[in-house]
Amino acid sequence: QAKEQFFPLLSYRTGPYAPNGTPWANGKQDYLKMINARDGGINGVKLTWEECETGYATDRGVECYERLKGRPGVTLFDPQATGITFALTDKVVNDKIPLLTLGYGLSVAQDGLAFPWNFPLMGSYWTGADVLIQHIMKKENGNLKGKKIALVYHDSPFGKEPIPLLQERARMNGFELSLIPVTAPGVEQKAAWLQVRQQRPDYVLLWGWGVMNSTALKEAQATGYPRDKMYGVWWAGAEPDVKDVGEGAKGYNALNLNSSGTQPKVIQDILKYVHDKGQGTGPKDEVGQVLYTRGVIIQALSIEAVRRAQERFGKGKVMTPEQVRWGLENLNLDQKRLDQLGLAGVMRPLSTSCSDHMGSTWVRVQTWDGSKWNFSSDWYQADEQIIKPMVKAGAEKYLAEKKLTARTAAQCQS
Amino acid sequence: MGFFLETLFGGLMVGMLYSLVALGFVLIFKASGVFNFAQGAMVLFAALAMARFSEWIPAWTGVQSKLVANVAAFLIAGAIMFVVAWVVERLVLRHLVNQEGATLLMATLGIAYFLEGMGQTLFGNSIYKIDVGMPKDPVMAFESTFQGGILINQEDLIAALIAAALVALLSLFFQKTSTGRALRAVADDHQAAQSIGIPLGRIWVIVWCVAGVVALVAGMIWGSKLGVQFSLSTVALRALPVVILGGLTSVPGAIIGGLIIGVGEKLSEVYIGPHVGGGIEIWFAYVLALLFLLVRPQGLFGEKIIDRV
Amino acid sequence: MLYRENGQFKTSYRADQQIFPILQDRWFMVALLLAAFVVVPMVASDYWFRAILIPFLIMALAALGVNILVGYCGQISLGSGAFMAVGAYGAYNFFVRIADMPVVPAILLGGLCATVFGILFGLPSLRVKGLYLAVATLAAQFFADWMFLRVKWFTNDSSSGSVGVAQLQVFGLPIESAQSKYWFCLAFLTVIGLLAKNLVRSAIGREWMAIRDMDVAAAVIGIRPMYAKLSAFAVSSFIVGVAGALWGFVYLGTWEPAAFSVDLSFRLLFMVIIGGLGSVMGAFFGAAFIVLLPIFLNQFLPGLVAMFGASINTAGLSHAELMIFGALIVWFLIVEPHGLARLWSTGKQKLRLWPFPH
Amino acid sequence: MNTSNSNAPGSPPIVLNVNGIEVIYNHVILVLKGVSLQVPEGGIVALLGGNGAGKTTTLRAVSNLLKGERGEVTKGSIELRGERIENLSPAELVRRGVVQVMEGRHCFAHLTIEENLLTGAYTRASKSEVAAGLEKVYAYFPRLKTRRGSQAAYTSGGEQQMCAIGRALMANPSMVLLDEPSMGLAPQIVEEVFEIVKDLNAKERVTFLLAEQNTNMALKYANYGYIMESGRIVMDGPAAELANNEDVKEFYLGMGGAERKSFRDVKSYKRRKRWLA
Amino acid sequence: MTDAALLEQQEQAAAPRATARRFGDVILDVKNISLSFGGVKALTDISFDVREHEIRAIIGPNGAGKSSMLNCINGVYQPQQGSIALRGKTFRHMKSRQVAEMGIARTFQNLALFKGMSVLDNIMTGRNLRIKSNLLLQALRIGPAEKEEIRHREYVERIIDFLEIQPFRKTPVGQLPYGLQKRVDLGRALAMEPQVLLLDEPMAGMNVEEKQDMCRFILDVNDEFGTTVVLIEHDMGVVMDISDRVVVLDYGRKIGDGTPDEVRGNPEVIKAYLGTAH
Ligand SMILES: Nc1ncnc2c1ncn2[C@@H]1O[C@H](COP(=O)(O)OP(=O)(O)OP(=O)(O)O)[C@@H](O)[C@H]1O
Ligand SMILES: Nc1ncnc2c1ncn2[C@@H]1O[C@H](COP(=O)(O)OP(=O)(O)OP(=O)(O)O)[C@@H](O)[C@H]1O
Ligand SMILES: [Mg+2]
Ligand SMILES: [Mg+2]
Repeated sequence: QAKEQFFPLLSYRTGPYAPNGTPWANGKQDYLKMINARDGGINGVKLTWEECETGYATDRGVECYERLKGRPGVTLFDPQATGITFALTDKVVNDKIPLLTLGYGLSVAQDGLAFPWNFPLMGSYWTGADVLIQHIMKKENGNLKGKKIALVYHDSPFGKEPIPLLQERARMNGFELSLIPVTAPGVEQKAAWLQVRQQRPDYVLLWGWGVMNSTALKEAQATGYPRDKMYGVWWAGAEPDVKDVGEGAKGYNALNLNSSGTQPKVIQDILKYVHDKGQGTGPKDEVGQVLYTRGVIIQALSIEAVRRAQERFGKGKVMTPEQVRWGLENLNLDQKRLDQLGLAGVMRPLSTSCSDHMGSTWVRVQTWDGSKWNFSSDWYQADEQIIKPMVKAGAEKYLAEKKLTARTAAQCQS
Repeated sequence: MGFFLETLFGGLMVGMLYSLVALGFVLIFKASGVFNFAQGAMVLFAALAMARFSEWIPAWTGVQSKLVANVAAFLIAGAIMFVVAWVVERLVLRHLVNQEGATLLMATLGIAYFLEGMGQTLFGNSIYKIDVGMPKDPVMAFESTFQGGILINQEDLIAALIAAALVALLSLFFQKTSTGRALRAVADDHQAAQSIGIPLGRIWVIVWCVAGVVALVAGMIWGSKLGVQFSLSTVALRALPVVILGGLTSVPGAIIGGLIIGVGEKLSEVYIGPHVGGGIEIWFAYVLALLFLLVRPQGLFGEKIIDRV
Repeated sequence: MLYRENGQFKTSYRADQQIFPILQDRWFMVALLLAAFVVVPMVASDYWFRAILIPFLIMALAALGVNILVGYCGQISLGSGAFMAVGAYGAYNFFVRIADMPVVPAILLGGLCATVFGILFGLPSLRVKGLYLAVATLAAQFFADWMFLRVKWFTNDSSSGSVGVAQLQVFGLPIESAQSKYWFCLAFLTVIGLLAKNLVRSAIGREWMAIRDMDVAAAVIGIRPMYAKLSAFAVSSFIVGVAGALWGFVYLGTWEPAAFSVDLSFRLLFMVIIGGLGSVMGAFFGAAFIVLLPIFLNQFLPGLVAMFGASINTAGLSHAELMIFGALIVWFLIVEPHGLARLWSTGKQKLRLWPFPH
Repeated sequence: MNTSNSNAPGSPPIVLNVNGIEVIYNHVILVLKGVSLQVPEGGIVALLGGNGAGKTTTLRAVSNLLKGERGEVTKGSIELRGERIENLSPAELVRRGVVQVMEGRHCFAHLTIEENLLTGAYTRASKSEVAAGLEKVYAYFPRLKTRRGSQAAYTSGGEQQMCAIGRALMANPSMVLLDEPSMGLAPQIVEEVFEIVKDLNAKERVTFLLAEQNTNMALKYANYGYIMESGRIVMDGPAAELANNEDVKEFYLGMGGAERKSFRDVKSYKRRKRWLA
Repeated sequence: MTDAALLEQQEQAAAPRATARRFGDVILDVKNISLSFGGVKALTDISFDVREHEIRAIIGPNGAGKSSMLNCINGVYQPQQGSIALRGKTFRHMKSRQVAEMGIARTFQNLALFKGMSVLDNIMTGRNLRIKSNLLLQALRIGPAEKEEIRHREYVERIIDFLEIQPFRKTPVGQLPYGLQKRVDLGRALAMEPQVLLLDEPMAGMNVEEKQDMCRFILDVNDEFGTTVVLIEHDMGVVMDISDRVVVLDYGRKIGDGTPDEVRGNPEVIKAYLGTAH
């Protein structure tokens, strides 16, 4: 049997979220192609993959999962959608397949003991929200007392996820939080922005995805809300969100887990080994965009996990999902390793453990200047003091509800 | 007070934009008794065509004038909608003469799927821009009258005017021409209409074509507001309460319905929403429409539903 | 010549009133049930169970419920997704809030919650008709969407609004393996399907159909429109609610309100129409068409395209899938406007005449 | 029956020639089993027969309205003035002067009576002719004039029947297919309708093919009659001859022997005569 | 009366019998009914009565208000003025269901059959008022529910036999020719075992032979069960032959009331309706 590590790629290139889903999916695929072309796989294990269109719909996602999970050499799943993540969270426990949800999914899944198969690497909505408040606090010289912050959010679990943390922060820092939901997919937001106008918040946090983001920016413009007081989550800070607003979005800020642009070596390699050979998945000018690069790091981390697993279970072998999980739980990407991978400047170091499935919470703020994104802050990390207890409480509730028990640290060395 | 008026005004403007989409539904229903599920897809399809051609034309011809590009794109998109209408009649409607409403509704759904797939295949599935030069920044009005003034969105205002003009034109068409009468006859009874020599095929092409052009205008305006991409087709869902509130068969009803729904929706969200956690506008719109229906089951201006033995 | 009712004389009305009066049909049905309960579990793969058969069974059940309301009683509803959601969240609340609540009663109680919700939103049908009613039922849909996102109590205070159940057991047997889930759903479908079939061929079913076809005349022969419509809403939403609970409990495991979005409502309506309004069989055909066809196309198209030496990316594929799906809907409607079930019975009728053309 | 008589000297030319058609509904239900009939120019031909004999189906086949009922002509041919018309659209046929008055009225429910009539003139361009046509119809059916403004659905059954007939006349047809025109009309109006038929036939040389249950009336006004039974023509002949045929008398005119029997005195059923065809 | 006894009676009804007219009391008393729609006066101050066991015809030109009269009795229309008394009980507003429960059935002029249902089911709906088993029993279809169903089926089969529509038992009524649909409509009304049967042009679209059957049938029902019949019909032959008394309406007014012979001689009636003396 051929030595092939199989990567199921759940993606959506149609439907309301296609403009954002497409570059993301392209980045993932291009990275796989690049590794095969440049390195010949992982220690000689060829990488294969198959894309499955979910259209962001839960049931289609489950079907894709069921179809692809049994493939020989299957590695892990990255469902690219919060709803699908929820549905798969239960299933992966039985099937023993890791679920990688970089920057999305359940915030409580950070607890690797309670959620042995979920990997919200690099950050959850709680860490993101925390960092945004830290950033705003810095702008306000450390004092948010009496300030008003509005959360304009996609009315779905994705959008609601940060609320508990923000409420906690509001209590701690003394700002007033107002919640303004936007019905999915977010094409009509006049009421939301009328409320913004009525309440005149000092800052607006934007928790949107897909068409909701650009519409929010346009409505902000139409209601005259200053864009530089708006802060988006990292799913509201990519090119498709601002491109057709153009000048109107100037000054708008958003978090970013990764850099963008074509300078990083990994991007250069992709251009060289994939696009220049005419094998690019999408158009060339999209390479290095925010979501594209996010796709690249997701894939890079998955492959690192496989490589790490091979170090323990045998180089040049095809890893089972369980072995991959071990790899994911023992990632140790220091700056040196990042440099080797060509990820220098794209992301910060990250190391995971059996109990910590997030690895790091490094994130930066970027600002749109009318034609491109520029970083406008240093790297932040979320405040453990706040997040830890929340994760713990949430995980316990989850386990109780599902009548499950957490792993102990001893069970980790599978 | 100023804010209330602003909300009211905002609601009116949005309502007009809903009307524009609602109008497409009304047209086809009134003229053929078909509830056209594909209206949303047609809006998307037309907007995609317009957006892409306004991008391609300068690239192909080298003419850089935005006006030329937009006008040409509009015309081409209009022509494409005509072709769509023709094909729909040829391949679908013609074979479903005299079938029940549910069957026809389902057929339009098939058309919707087809158009969605086709549109994205031909024109791509990213976000595209329609820039017809609508002013984006708001103006402040009545600053002296109210504290803080009223913010008026010029883009909305222009869009609302276009919608109003279109509706007026179509009302006239239905009321005054003999084709308008024939259309209503077709809606009542396909077979009887055929039996007295009304050429169903031609009628359907005309109606779908007009609905296509209405979809194009709606797509252009919504597209320039939102950007053109798949979600545009979901605007149809927001327009449905408008259609039933105004009455499925009434062109002016679409406007009045739009205004009522627009205002009701925005006022409820802004004034009631915060007390119940927000996000109520969409179901509120439907409930509002439902309340009207309880009083008038055929909508405000719809033709009375006849059941007689 | 094989498919004939010749020589099969009914000597009693009881015999004539069987669900399948023709002997061959009865045998066919027995074979089908046997296949479904015994043969399929032996041969189907895990993927088939989890991704195809289970969703098919649950959707068929939901479509059956919708068909009672739309197909039999003529009340077009676009709120079925909401009824499913109420069933799912209702069952969830019974399941997690009451200690040691067994699964089956929880699911049935979920169905009852949906019944109450259904009756409530069925009230407008006493005044509003046809497409107007259809759009009005969307109010139920959007309201339920909002309710389960906003009212924390329903989601047991989950921060994101998503809920889930795990470790289901029936009589001590775990429902974890694909087979057991399949049997579980199949059992529900068979029992409810049979009950529903009985209902629609009984007096109450005739009342529904009478209201659907001509409500004034129905009133004149003594049928109470209110009772008929609301009972249709009740029965329909019960079945749909049970299907919703199964969808949540068995298929998804963990879900959010978006799993029961307006999209699902539309899809259910399509299943019913394409399968055949007013036909129990139609619900099955419709569910098969709408659930299976996209999956089939998705897997079949790349191969087909490759045969012509071209390649197609997933975006192109799913667009092509949409187009083919749309075209097939239209094509089937043209061939038989009354749905696949009618196509089936016309086919049988032809078979009866075979080998003579008429 | 033979078709060659169209050229026989003295007899008027054949306008409509239906030649051995078979009609199938829904791909399986065979309803017409080879029906042939001729309608001469300027004639009034009656199509008689019991319920379900296939009269309506025959008329639909001619006017090409079968498609909407999911029926189709599978065999035989239909010629209008020597030209095959099976594939013409109903609208095209109307333009050639063939209009059908459908059984069961089929008025446009939401349109007023007057609008109903005006749509009938869809194929006519001249405004003044349409106005004249409207006046003519109102003259034939004064009752319609009084109800001109009300929606057709809210008029009585008879008024709707008049509306349907009037609507067809608005197209200025040269040939009318009348499906049970007398149904639901008061006796006085029935006679009027037949008088109108006769009148149009005599004055404007409009040809009529009418399906009727009211055999008495039909044979009184028609020149030729066909009798259908289960999808076949079982008897045909000049109207006067048919009216004197014993079988026809007994079964269609209700005259056992010579005298009309009281309905009260007919004592038994289940003795329906079926022609073996 | 038990069902079995009823069936027996029906059985006998198949054989023609000598008519024995025995009118009873007034069963239906229509008093000063006025009904208008917007400007249209459909009925103006109409009064007449129907006696038990008689065949009462209503005639009049098109649009005279005959169908509207039935609709008022039936509770489909609510007259603005007047009242209707049924067996002495006076109603201002009738509910359709109430009327049905009191044993009034009717047929419709414009065919109001349940198009999507088979002939059998259509007629079975007529028995719905008498079905006792509840929803749950019907779903399970055990014991009593099934027995009940079969009992009603048997009754309906008699009607089907009478109307000679056996071959179409399972055909959807929408596919039947017009004349047969009329018969099904009658069958549905009969299935209610009504005491008063309102027939709105039951013989439209039938030829003489079929009309004869229909008459025979109406007469039999009338004889055997003592069912009172109110009949609207345009065929004067039928009306004159089988009805006991005739009401004549014209433009919503009553212009004549009496035995067929009286009405036939009434000059106003001749002028408004008959045209020539029949
Ligand atoms: N749409 C249809 N689908 C299937 N069968 C049909 C359809 N229309 C008519 N038929 C069948 O065709 C046969 C002839 O019907 P048709 O309506 O032509 O009779 P008819 O002579 O006009 O009768 P009537 O005098 O009662 O109107 C009947 O047996 C009927 O059941
Ligand atoms: N619902 C209604 N709305 C408006 N007008 C109506 C309505 N029902 C009946 N009418 C009018 O009332 C008058 C009487 O109608 P009706 O149907 O009772 O007549 P009819 O005597 O049965 O005539 P026909 O013999 O033609 O059936 C008609 O002019 C009719 O247009
Ligand atoms: Mg007929
Ligand atoms: Mg009448």
